[in-house]
Amino acid sequence: MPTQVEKMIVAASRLLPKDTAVYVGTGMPLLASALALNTHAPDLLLVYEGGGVGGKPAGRLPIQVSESLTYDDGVIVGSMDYVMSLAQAGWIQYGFLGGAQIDKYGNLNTTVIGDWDKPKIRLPGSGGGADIASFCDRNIILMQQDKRKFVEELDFLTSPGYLTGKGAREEAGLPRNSGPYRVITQLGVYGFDEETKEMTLLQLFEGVTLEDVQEHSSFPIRISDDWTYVAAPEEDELATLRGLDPDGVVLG
Amino acid sequence: MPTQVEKMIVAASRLLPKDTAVYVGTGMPLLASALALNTHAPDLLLVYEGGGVGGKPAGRLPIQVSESLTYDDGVIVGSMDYVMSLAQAGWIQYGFLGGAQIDKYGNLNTTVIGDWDKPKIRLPGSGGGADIASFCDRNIILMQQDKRKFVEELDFLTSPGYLTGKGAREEAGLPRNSGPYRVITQLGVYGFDEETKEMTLLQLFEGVTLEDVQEHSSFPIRISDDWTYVAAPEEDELATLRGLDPDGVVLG
Amino acid sequence: MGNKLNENDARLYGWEHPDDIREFRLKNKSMLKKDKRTTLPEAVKRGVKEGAYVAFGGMGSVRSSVAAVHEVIRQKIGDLTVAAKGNQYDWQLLASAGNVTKAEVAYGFADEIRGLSRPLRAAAESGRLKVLSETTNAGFQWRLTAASKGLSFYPTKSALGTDTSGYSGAKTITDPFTGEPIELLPACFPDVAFIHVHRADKYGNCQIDGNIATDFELAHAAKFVLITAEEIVDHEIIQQAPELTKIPYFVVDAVVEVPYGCHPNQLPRAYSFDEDHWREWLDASLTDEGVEKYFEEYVYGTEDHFEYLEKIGGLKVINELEKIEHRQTPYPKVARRQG
Amino acid sequence: MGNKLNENDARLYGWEHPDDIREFRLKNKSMLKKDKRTTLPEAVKRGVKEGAYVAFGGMGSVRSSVAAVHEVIRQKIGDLTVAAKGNQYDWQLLASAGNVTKAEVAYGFADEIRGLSRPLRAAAESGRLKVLSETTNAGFQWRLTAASKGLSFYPTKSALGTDTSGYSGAKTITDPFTGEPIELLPACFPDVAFIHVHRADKYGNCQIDGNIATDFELAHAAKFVLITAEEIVDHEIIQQAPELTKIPYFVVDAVVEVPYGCHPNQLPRAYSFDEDHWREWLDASLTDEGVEKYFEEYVYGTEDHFEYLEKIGGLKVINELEKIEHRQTPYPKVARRQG
Repeated sequence: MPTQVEKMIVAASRLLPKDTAVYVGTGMPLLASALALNTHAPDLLLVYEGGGVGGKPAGRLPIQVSESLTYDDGVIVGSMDYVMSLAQAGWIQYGFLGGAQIDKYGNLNTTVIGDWDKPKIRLPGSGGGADIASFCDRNIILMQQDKRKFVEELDFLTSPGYLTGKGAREEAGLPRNSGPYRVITQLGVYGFDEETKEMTLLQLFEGVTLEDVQEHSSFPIRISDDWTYVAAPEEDELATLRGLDPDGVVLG
Repeated sequence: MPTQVEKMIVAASRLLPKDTAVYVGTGMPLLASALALNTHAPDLLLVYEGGGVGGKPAGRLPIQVSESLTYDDGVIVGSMDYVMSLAQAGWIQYGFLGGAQIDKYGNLNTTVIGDWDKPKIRLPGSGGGADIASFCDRNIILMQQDKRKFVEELDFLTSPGYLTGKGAREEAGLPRNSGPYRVITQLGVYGFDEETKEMTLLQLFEGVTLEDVQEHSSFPIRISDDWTYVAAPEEDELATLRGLDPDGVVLG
Repeated sequence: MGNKLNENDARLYGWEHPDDIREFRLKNKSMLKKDKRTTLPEAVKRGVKEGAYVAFGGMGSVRSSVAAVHEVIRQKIGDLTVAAKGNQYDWQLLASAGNVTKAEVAYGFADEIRGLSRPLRAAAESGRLKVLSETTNAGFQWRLTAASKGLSFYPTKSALGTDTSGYSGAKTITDPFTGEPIELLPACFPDVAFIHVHRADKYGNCQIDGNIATDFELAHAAKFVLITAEEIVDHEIIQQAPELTKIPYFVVDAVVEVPYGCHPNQLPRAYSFDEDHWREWLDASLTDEGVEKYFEEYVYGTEDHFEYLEKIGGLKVINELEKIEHRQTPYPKVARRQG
Repeated sequence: MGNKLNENDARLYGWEHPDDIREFRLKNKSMLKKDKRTTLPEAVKRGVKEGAYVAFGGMGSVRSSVAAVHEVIRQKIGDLTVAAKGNQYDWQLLASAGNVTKAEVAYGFADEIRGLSRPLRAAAESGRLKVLSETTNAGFQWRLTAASKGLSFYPTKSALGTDTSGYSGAKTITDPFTGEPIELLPACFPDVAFIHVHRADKYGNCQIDGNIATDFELAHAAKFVLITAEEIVDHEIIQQAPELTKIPYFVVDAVVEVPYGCHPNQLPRAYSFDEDHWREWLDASLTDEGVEKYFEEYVYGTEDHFEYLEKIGGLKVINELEKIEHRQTPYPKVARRQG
């Protein structure tokens, strides 16, 4: 039986087209991208913040976005300037994000819980998160869903989703047609309504109910009229996935 | 007997301190810098627009600022971005310039004689000239002097000297304390008056008179109270100089 | 002399909104590893349209895309605009052949110590060649840098207060940090980049030995990137040394193997300038008839670069140029324009 | 949550007028080739002053300047401000030891998949460590890029409309080309850069294998550049391959040979992470007592990096880490923070 994490990673992996580049961080994003690379998207270009472009992790997963495994046998060994510029110029269509809090417009907080000046919990900060959230056309957000994480108002808006709704990104000066694309949690897969840019349920994992979705969020979540269930991971997807993380760095 | 060109090059070479970097173009600037490198300034860092830093030309002179001789056995092989950024950041204190026209503030024209829209003579344009003129602290201008070249008003202000006089560079936004340092012609060596920033004769080559200086300029040239004669090239300077350009690419 | 800041907007040739370019890239570039090898006639036909804005790799007359220029001349693709960003032989040839009607100029019309180019000067002075704007070598570099980085402009302190700036598309604003003027150079997105490299794989990953001038940014800025390579090598050779890759495959549109593709110019660490051929061109360039005869002989009169190479002396000359670059033979007398 | 644009000017830590920096460089840097080799205690004493603004090379916990950090801790140089620009182990160690009172933060307080850093979080949450400003990884890169290029700012579209931008020193203006908002990041000139490299010559020319993260720009931006090198090699070796030089001598102030100077972190293509030692540190970091004991044992209790290397297992461990990086030995279990 696939675990929740495995199901989320498989769902994320399937979202990646075969002719694109993806900005990956270590952990679930890397595993989802590596899975795509080893299944339907052999040319998927993995880009890492440390400057590595196109490294295809083999044997184990990189645990740092700057380590040698991120560019060995890759396309180019750049700098952070290079990979961030690639993203800003639109070469890297897909990105992965996560966060401690998300709101209905897909805005993320990875900076602080409580007041910025007197933090209750100090989190890592933006890192490359706000960059990826700003630059990539289609960002995939991977996170656990509960009422403390799905909030009405963020304690700090670290990385831009659709800000205050439709048109707000463009008004702020962010690249046209960029923004969050999907949110994947242990419950399902969400998109953003084209008119309002509000988070909208598209798919549920098997065994999850619409009530579960709402009970795990502090803001009301819209439900797509034609929502479906996520197709369960195939046997070979799972086998490939587990083979990519033999030490359970991500899968546990 | 040294030629006019040799005397000019030796005078230029002596202006280069031993602990500095110099932006060089092909021709006389390169030969003056190579001479300094082979006499009093063995660590002088030659920087070329094509990206070469620290190449020490041997055997022959580079005829192009982008050829391999500009970085062979050098310090770093960069890009144009790199060397231009070094200059903008103040790492390259000295630069060489030339021009078809110069005015009393050391502004230069290398773009056009006549009207820009309907040129009488189309010249090469700025090239790196306006960049070097903007960025370097101490620019050395090498050119022939006559009334058509030393003009009251330029047909086109390609590269900034002191613009309209003292304070004008700062007002325009150019780096503090930058600008033309010396002008070397077949007649003598000029500086710029500290108060007015007007071209001022500092030194004459032997055999030249103060009248010659004025007769070869359309604008009145100030004469420093304590002007001197340029010391004649030493035997070993000349020998080294001629050895650096065995084919007479610059020396003829 | 005079300030023409108000005409700036007319000088924004090559500028586009970075978001439009993002959409262009999404539609026209791909991360799929495709075999992009083709012939030079085919690559030029596909990538270079009448009226296009073209730019060249290398710098001065070093690592020039000579074979590609010849092919554009052969195909008589006209009304081109050139980014004269410090390139010399390549665009002088193209403009001398009459294919160019407009140019943005940082440095043109001369070949460093070899002297001014008569055909180009004549074209500019007669109005056949219109100069659209002036800029500097750094300015063109940074216009391409902006374009390669998804920015609409790049800041610089160069050329503030000059006519060079006034006759460019740059805008001067007050730097909000220093309170002083700062110049913003408009991004430049050429339609076509011709870049000659030492070696490439079939997907378009390129290695360049020695300096790269503006090629990295140019390759990432241009809409159609046409690579000529001395040699196309196995992908594995490129892949095992990703730190040597200077241009990644995904920006490249066509790859053509053209040995000695920048003759008569230098390919650093491979072969040197051909001073004899340079002298022939410089002499020919002194009259319109000479120019015409030169193109008849060396361009229209040859089918491809191999035929051209035979005309310039074939293997014997090439062998000599390799020896010169490797310092096994003394450098010959430098050719300069006479008269 | 809230916009604090009006507090921006207070968030300009590290910014200086580029002209002031030009004057600083003129006075303090030189093109003379001087022998800059020294000892780590001497280099740290000379270059790192109480209250300095320090930045680290490498990225995350890769190619970290661990030996240099240990020496700063040994010398008890305090009240430091850190550019937390995506670095992890290095500044976490320094801050855990109490030497840091302020930070500008792009990414800190965690080590990717290893988890959050308890001592750093505690320091921030108690107020012992003051966060001066927020930025992004790209933001810090481009702040250094601006500084390295003589610019007072660098433009970007990143983080527009966010609190990250609001709590930074950036200023948003209207792009005069697009008419849309654009963010200008303030240049950042750290007092000290610690950079660990694969090899250097005595003058300070450095080769780095693999990716360079932000090191090129950092080395050109910082006022005092302290290089630790795995190996100091003959100048001739460096000189014959100028295309491999990533940091030129003239920006460097001190060069110290420190083999295995970034243990327990990876030096790409040389040695891998020491997961055993990482586990020891992560376990120690769970309590203040553990942290104190760790520093007593490994830093205060050692005279230099060679003594430290003996404590962590000496040659046998180092040999194993080299084997792992060269994939001759399987990678061990990854250490993560427990509890």
